[in-house]
Amino acid sequence: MTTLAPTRPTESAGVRVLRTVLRSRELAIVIVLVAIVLFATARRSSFVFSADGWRDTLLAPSILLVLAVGQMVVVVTRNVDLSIGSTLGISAYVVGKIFVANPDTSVFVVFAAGIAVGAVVGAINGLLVTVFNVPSLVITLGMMYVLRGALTHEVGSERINAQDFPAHFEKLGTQQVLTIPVLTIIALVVVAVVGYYLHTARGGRELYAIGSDPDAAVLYGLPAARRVFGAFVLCGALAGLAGVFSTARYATAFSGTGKDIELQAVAAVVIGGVAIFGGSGTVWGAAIGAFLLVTINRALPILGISEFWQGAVVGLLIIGSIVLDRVLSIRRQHRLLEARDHA
Amino acid sequence: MSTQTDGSAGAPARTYSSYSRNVALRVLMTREMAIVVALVVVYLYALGNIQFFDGPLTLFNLSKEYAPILMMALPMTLIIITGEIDLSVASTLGVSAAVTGVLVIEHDLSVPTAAVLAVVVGAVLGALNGFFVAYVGLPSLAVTIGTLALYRGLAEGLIQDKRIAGFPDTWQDWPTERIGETQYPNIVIPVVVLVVVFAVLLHFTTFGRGVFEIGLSDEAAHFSGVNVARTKLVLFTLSGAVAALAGVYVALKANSVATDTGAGFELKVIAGVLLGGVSIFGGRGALHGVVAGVLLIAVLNSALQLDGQGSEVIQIIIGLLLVGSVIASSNLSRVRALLPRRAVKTAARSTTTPPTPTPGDDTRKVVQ
Amino acid sequence: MRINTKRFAAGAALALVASVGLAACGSDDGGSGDGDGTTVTFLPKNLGNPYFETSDAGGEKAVKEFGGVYDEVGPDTAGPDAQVSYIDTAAAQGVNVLVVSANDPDALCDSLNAAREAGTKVVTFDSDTNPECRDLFINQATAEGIAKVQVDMIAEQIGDSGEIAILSAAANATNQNAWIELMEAELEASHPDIELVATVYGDDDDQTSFDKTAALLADHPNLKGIISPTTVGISAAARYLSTSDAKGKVALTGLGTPNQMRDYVKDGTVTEFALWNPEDLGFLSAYAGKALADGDITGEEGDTFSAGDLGEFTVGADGTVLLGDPFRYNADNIDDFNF
Amino acid sequence: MTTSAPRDAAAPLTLALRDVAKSFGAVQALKSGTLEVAPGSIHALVGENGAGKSTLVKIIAGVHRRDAGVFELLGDAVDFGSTAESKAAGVAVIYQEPTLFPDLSVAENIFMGRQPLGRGRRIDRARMHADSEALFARLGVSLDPRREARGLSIADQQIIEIAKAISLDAALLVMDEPTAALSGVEVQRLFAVARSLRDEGRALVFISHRFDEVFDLCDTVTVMRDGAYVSTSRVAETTESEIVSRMVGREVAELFPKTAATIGDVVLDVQGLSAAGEFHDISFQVRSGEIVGLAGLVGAGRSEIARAIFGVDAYDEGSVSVDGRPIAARRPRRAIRAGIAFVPEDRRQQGLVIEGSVARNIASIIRRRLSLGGLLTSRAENRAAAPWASTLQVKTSALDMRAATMSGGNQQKVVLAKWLATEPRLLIIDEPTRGIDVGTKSEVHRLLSDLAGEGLAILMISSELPEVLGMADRVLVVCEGRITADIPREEATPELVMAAATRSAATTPPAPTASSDKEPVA
Repeated sequence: MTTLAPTRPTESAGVRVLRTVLRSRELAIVIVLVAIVLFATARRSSFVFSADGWRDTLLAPSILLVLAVGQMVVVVTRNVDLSIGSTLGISAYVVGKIFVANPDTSVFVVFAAGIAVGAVVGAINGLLVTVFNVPSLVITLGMMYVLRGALTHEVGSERINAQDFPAHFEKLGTQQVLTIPVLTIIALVVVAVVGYYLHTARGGRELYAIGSDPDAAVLYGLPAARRVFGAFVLCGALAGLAGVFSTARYATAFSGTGKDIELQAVAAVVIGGVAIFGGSGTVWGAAIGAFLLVTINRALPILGISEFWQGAVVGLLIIGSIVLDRVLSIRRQHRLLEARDHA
Repeated sequence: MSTQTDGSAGAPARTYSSYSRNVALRVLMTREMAIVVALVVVYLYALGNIQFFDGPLTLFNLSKEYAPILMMALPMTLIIITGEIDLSVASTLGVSAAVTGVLVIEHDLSVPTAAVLAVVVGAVLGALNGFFVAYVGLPSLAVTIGTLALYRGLAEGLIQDKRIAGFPDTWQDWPTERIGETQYPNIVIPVVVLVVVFAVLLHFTTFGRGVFEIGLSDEAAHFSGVNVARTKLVLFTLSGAVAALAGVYVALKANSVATDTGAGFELKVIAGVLLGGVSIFGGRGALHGVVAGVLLIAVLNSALQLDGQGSEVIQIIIGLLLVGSVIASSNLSRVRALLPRRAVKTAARSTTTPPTPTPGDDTRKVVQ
Repeated sequence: MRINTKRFAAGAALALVASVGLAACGSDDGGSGDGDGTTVTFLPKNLGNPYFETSDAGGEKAVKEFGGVYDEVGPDTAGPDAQVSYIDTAAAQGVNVLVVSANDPDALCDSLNAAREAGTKVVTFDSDTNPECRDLFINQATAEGIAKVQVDMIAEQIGDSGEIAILSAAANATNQNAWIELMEAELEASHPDIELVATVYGDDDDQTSFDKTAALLADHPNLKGIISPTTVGISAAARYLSTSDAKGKVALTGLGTPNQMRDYVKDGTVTEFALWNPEDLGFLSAYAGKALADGDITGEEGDTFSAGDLGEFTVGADGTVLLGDPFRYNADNIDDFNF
Repeated sequence: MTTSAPRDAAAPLTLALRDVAKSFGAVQALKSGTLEVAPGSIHALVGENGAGKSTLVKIIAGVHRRDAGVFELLGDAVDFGSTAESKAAGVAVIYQEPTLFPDLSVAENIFMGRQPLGRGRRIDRARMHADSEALFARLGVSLDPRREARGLSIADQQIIEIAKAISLDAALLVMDEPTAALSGVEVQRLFAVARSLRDEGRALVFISHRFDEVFDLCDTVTVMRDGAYVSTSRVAETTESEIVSRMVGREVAELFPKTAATIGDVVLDVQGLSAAGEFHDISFQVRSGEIVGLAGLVGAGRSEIARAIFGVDAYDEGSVSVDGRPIAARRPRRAIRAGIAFVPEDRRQQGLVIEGSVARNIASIIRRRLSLGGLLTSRAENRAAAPWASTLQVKTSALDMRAATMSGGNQQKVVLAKWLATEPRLLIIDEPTRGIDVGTKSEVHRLLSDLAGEGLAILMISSELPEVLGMADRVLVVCEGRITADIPREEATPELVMAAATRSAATTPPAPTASSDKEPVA
């Protein structure tokens, strides 16, 4: 029961922010990430302190970063999009085809095209999920098959290779501004914008509300279908953007581009502390999760772990993260119950 | 039918019919039957129109390739009926194949011993999933995405760059030898046995009833004394063990084991189960539907390949079937909603007194 | 009755979907086997691989020459599981000749033997299976020759001393592992100052190979050279190197196709690499299959057959036919080739 | 206390519903709902559970669409397809059960979708928190707007619902049993706010089972029964007994026919049961042939105690024994074997597998006994279920009908059938007649009485005081997780029970009319 006298300890906003940061789930993975980078750098200073090492540390996660942000937005609404790998593949192929047709195409047009292709796919997913009210897990699993199959059918054994891409686009893959790769900058802008939206816009908060309790959201009068649809469109668009990234970085596009990356994106989101059944988690967490996932793969050989055990380490990381989440939530629940007794 | 005098009411005894529909409707008008019919139609169509489909190798190849998928689909059916999912089966299969291979080829164990150990390992891996899901309370989707990576990683770590090949001839040949004069390989025998075992387990035991109850409402099952956690643990353990058995088979059939043995099978298994009429929300499904669902994918695959179609066409069709079947089954309630008058009439006729209002039907769960 | 209606609707919808799917494929009459020419099916490790595209194109050219029916099938990622089902299908279709590049020497054996029992002649090329599972193996070059040429090239490029690494395909790839073993022996025997510090596996996947190259360079700052005995690996590695500080400092060689490597040879990332002519390989494989199917040869040692413009070939030990020696490509000659 | 608000005849009614009907599949939840509410008034809507009040509320809120009838808001015909539409039209609803987003903060729960915005359409959290605190101050409670809603007590959740509704600044505020979980002081605060809203000219609809509250707060009262409108009258011009007889449509005394039974040996013995945050040091006994009533406010911990005894929830300390033999904690199966039957509060979620068939539900506990060599057939289940369905007069044509298609009363009979089939020693029954029509209600009461007569020990949790007072041989009152009173049948009065149930807030407001012990208060 509530107490009557409003006695709240006064604390400054700064203290509160600090407390929030210190208690946040994201801090745990940041610590793991920093520790891994530090260890790897201690063993091999070139891991970070060399032009290539610095660039790759920042550049390598950029594709997964973008995908994880999109996936996070869908997951927070208690949905999931397994078709993003296929979407990425289609986007990459479209980008390649555009350059094959006209090598002088502006980079901006290519970005727009990739994002648009992804958004269309996302809209199809979103429509199927919201209009027919079917579980997104199955729908997007089916769409993953359909899209990949359609792509393979169209592409066949064709492969768009480095030679087919104009130099200015290939260069984009490694271009740096103040030593920070352009792709990473774009990815970080995406993280910032989406994170800001989810944190401070009404629409963003509604996504959390929908994921927290979809029935209550409908009862409350939130435009749940529209928001979920929007989340899928955003996720698709970001998968499309990741397709452009992929062609820029790898300078190749074929029927298998982006295969199996969807599970990595889901893993990044889970590692980042986003609840798989929606309602909680942050874009920052998902982004750090993606960073960690990619970085750990790069760092393991340096840390002396054979590449054959890398998959197992990633699996442990995922399991460890969700167990950690569970332990934290149980502890919090206990605290709340005890607080009730003392109230 | 006996009347019971226990209890209190002294009112005249009523009698009840066991079923609201007759046998024919009950058996024929089901989602499972729709799949069975689709399977028969596709099979007959292929027989008549696809060159070589009637050849002696078709059924043989089909059984040989889809035996592991069907095996893994059996426990997966029960798991999905409880409302959970196991994405790690193919990785468990990979670990089992690797264990079998390493034990037989590197450590000279006999195949049966290695197989038993591999199945034990599989059961342990499955139990680990089950423990996380049932006792730690983690969502199975997240757990098994994690173990999908973890177990595949274990298989990679076990095999590394070693060449695991060359099982003893007798064991290596047995699974794919034909049964007598038939078109079927030996592996069909254990698969049929497993199908029967799982069908009985799901449909004719108290355990199976519990599985359905958990899927329909795990809370109600818990309140009726069903040990929800233990049931889930058992199912995931079974899933691991059966996947491991499939792994032994795949290793022997291929006579070699690679790090990616069985990779991607989990999606085929899940597609087959869902196509077979099992609801992804849990609580609904039947094993014959799942068998038909897996076979439908197998026959379509075989027919399309014989017709010269690439694997991508098969992928597209499986994907469309999956999406289509889920949309169809989820939205039939809407179709039903379009016929409310008829529904009222039917129900009114079926009860002896007019129905009474149901308030609080839509009471909702309290925030936890 | 509403339940009945609902279930019937479900069934109808599903049957419709299924039959639509089938009708769609039934309309495309891609049947092979009619006509009186020899049917030859090529099954590469995977589709979408430029190397195999070239070799299979050679095969197609040969099949057309002798008036057979050519077909190419294959999985989209390299793996034995998927190859098995294509072999099974080919057997059921009763094709005359199956030309396979094996993803695994053992995993395909059962299916290949079943196909042979059904009357299909099996020719392996590029990557062999166990000898008892096929009729002939068309060897692009001897394993010893392939290993030696790569070791020679890297030794020349790094001055016969320093750390090198190998970027392979899959960890279990037969021919890769055989070559790596021979290369290790050759290094030990003839190049004591060269140290092989790592072997990593790019799974013949472009992106994986790319990422592994990056990891390799980060992990081994003193690396002087990389050998990638796979066309996918060497082109991905070259692409990474060309944008990295290591360009020109870390030598890269191995097996690659001229078209994929041209840019990197010209910009100085790569000095020299080797390969046989994959088109000839496919061409020879097709002719070998034809000879088997016609009963001209049985695969016995000493059998001889003619392979069109390539001339006469003789079957060697273990049913192996040797195409020739690997050829080195560099800035001087690369423009003479287009495959 | 003034009860009539000034009514301006010229102003249109804020809300007018006439002959509204609504069916769910086979079940007609609302036959002819009529409700007219004037601006500047508080209108009570009363009726038994199952009278159709909640359905009516949900039609007003836009959750359901009516099948027939007139629906006008502020004089205009409306037809809400969603709660968003009703909200936009100026309707605020407090639902019976809180509907919060557990992951979000308290303030966000209040302002979701209409958070105060600062520069650049960015949510102004500081203002949102300040606004929340202002609302809580108005309600006289102290809640941290920043904490997440997960883990809040039901009372606090209800406070948030109220704050949410008030903040909507609506022309019409509908409150569906807002006081069920509140203490006396909190109720008085809420009433003060409600009156001030009325004085601002807004219309309020107040649904409650507590008649003292109706008479304290409301101006007019509409009675519903069995999904239909019965009457509307000014509160000042009516009496409780008139309302009650209109609600039940018969003499009240018929309802609770507990007959005296021989009280035998102790069956259930609970000693020192405690669970952090739920209940503390609970000790009591139930004897054979005895009905023990567990009374208290919603959220006081009664259901939690019952669940812990049955073993579906854990407890930290204490012991439970049946017939002198201790029962292991957290093992419902053992509890069942020891002879405990448990009819839970939430029939649809916990009592039944609602999507399962009647036969499988009835046989669900005894099926182990029905299996032969581990094998179980539907035939065996049907044969076992039929006599129990018959004994309890379950109305269904066939045993394979889904429980979901049945009425609440029939569902409750199925739950009872499934437990009676286990031939229990102790029956724990949580809200035995919630959501059941009047006819079935008395059937259930008679059944419980008969069962006690046959020597069954019964622990009955009920929020309906008349039910508790009518049925129980002994009333235990739970308040904030502790037993605060143990009152024998002869001494039990509504006042005594309510006083013990709201121990901290000793005074419930005096009822305006003479109260009898038949008065439904809780």
